[in-house]
Amino acid sequence: MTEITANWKPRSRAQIAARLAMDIPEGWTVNLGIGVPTLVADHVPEGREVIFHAENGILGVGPAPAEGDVNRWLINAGKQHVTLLKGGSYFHHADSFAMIRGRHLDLCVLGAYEVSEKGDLANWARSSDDSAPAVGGAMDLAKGARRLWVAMQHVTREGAPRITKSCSYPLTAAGCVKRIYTDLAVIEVEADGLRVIEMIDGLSFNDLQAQTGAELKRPA
Amino acid sequence: MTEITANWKPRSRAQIAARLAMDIPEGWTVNLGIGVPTLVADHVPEGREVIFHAENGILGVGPAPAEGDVNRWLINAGKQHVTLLKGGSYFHHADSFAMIRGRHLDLCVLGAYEVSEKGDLANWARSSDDSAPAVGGAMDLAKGARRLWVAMQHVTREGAPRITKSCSYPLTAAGCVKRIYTDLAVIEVEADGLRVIEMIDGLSFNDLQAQTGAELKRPA
Amino acid sequence: MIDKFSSSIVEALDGLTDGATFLLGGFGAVGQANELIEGVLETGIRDLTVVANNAGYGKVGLARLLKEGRVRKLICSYPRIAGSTVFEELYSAGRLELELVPQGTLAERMRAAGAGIPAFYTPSGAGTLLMEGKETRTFDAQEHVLEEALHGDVALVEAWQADRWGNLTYRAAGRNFNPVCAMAAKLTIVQTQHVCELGELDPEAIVTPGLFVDRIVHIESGDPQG
Amino acid sequence: MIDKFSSSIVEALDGLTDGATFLLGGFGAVGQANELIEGVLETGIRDLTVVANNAGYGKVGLARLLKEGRVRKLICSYPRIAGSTVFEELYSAGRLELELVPQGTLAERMRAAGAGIPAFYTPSGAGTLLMEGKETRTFDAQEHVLEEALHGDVALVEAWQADRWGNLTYRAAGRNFNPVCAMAAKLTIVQTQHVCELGELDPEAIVTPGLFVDRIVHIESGDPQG
Repeated sequence: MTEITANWKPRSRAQIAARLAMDIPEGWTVNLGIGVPTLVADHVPEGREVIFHAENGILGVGPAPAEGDVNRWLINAGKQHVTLLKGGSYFHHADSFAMIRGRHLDLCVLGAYEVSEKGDLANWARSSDDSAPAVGGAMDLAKGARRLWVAMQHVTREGAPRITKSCSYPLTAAGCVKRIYTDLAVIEVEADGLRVIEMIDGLSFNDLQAQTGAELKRPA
Repeated sequence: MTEITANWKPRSRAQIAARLAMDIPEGWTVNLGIGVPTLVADHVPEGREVIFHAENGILGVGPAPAEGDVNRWLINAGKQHVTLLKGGSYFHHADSFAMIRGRHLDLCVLGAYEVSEKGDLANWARSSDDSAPAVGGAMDLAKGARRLWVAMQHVTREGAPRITKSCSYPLTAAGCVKRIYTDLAVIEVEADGLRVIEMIDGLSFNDLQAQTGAELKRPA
Repeated sequence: MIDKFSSSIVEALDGLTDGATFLLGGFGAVGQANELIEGVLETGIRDLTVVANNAGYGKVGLARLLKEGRVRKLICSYPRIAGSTVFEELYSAGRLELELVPQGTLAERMRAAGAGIPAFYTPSGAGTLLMEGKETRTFDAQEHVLEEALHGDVALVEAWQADRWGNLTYRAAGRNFNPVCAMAAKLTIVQTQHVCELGELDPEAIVTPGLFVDRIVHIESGDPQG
Repeated sequence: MIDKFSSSIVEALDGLTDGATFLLGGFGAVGQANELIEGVLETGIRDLTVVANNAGYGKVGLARLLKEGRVRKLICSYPRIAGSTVFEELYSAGRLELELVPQGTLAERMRAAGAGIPAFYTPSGAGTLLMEGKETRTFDAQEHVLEEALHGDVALVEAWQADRWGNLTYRAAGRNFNPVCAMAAKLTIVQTQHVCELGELDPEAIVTPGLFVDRIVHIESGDPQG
């Protein structure tokens, strides 16, 4: 990748999550994928009521329990121990995915290996003969949620762009991603391409474009 | 119809129900249609535990409540007030018909306008342009229950046979009836026709045949 | 703060339009959102499609909506009305279109709509008059009918308890079609006998989780009459 | 008197045969019927098809069954095993057949089996590698995949409470796939943490009504470890 002389500091994982959380309005029902998306729950602005869904049968997921106060029967989809908020409820897997597939979730936030300029998402397998393929609920969430936002690093550890013209990894779903939150920017997937909504302080549009594998449109 | 000199007395509605109830083994889950079938619940032999399902979302339907002790929220599929036995449960209509369609009921007992020698059932409409057609759960029950028994009068009020070569009324389902309990006999629908299992006292096989619109086989 | 309660029936029914498809909970007299249905009558909207197991019960609720000529089409399993001839008169006179659907198929079509399943195969009704013209297919040597999801614009639901998130419980046979209707409509409006504080309902015993519910109005209508 | 309780795991598992298809409840470490699964190991049967969300959790239950080579085919959404490489070793070595299914499709295919729906259309997975060769159809201008019911010979379920009719409740996230598996098998075998008298469970809060359950064994396995 292009060498970049940085006078900017990429957002941390927590900062990506916090930036995304700012955009979730009160009253939305939201499913969070594993990784950075899980952190979103911790960053919803104080006093704003957002309801989190876990596909393993929980609505109203609360924060991680205090140490020594773990209910071992209460885990989220990432198998972490969680709590249940007042107003929470339990249901079985077919009912849980009825909620997902039936478009009853306002938002799903997922991680990604790659997102294409058409909003295609690849997040479940590194190749068609992955030695441990594992799809989980990603395909259902990608098709079912009313809107899908991705939270991820802008480039791979090796510096290769994750936002590309087309995905090289097997697709989770085509054309499903509406917005991408990375350590560098917030990008909207529009009908005619990728529109930058916001960049981190100090980052130039050209620097951002240099780290992106598809053409970006400048902020409106 | 043929004039018949009777030295026999047809079973009453309650007696048809009681005769049928004798054949329900302990532990079966049973759905009862409206009319004579509903009476079956009152005639299960003392001490034999049978679980009744009502398609409006009840498992473990108990007998009618004592007067003055009616729970107005608790009705069966025939809209009669009922009670709930210990061990009973409530569920919604999609779950209730999942039980039915999914073959989880051991038995369904329905009334009929007609049953054919092939076990075809007609019990929901008098004609293809019935002024008040009403199918309810009959088609689901006829296809879904593990076995379907019919409880009905052997002939119409006008004396015409209800057991016929083929049904003249619109079908509920084809080939679904396994056994017929009437005021005159108990008849098994076998692969090659109708086998009489039992006749009421004093009734001859020829008298029974005379009131039946399809060929009967003598008791084995 | 999320608060799905409306202060009146009028407020709860705001924005309904002519031609809408209504999904109505209830079976017999039990679990019918009669006050909401009569509120719909008051709004003056017409040309409605109504999905319900019965064509009303007694002379209230749906029976009144039918009698006043607001319903263009009824999708129903058992349209006879106990203690009323409203349905038969309208239907015989050709003033009401009827789609008769086996009860289990009616429930499953709404559940499918709520679950994002556009169509499914069922054995119910195969080989009968009701399925004429429908696509069929054989599975396990048995004929099955392709049935499509049945979506509503509005669901009118009667609950026993509700909280401000829209979590619901029902009472006994009052559950019936209500949770299925709640899943299947764009706008789900609930009348509840009781109001609960958030956290008061047992999370293991909530039947309709709040995400299926849009608006709630508290109506202590008392025991079903029928 | 109806009494579905078995006095031992051995009795509860009587009659299982080689080649059977097992539906296993559980998600992560929670709601896994590990003692029944290890009981299956003891019976010596093999050549099994196993349907489960995960390929076991930790080194117990399904992970052991896999390790001992009893499973021919796994139908699964997320086969990676936390804290174990059993799955990856077997799969890489070609000693385990894998059918990877999106999680919601896995649940719905079992629910369909339990509900007498032989097949349904779903948008999940359309246009992906996982659906290659499957029949598709467009509804509402969107591609859908035809998915078939997934039946089991045996379901192994973990419940929180059970009574002699087989009515079950679950605990928190322990519910997961368990009620769906219970619906979808010819023989549903349950291990329950607690035993209740008939009538003790709230009829409004029973999750799996008894008609889905064949055998129950009381195993106080305690909190999930994981």
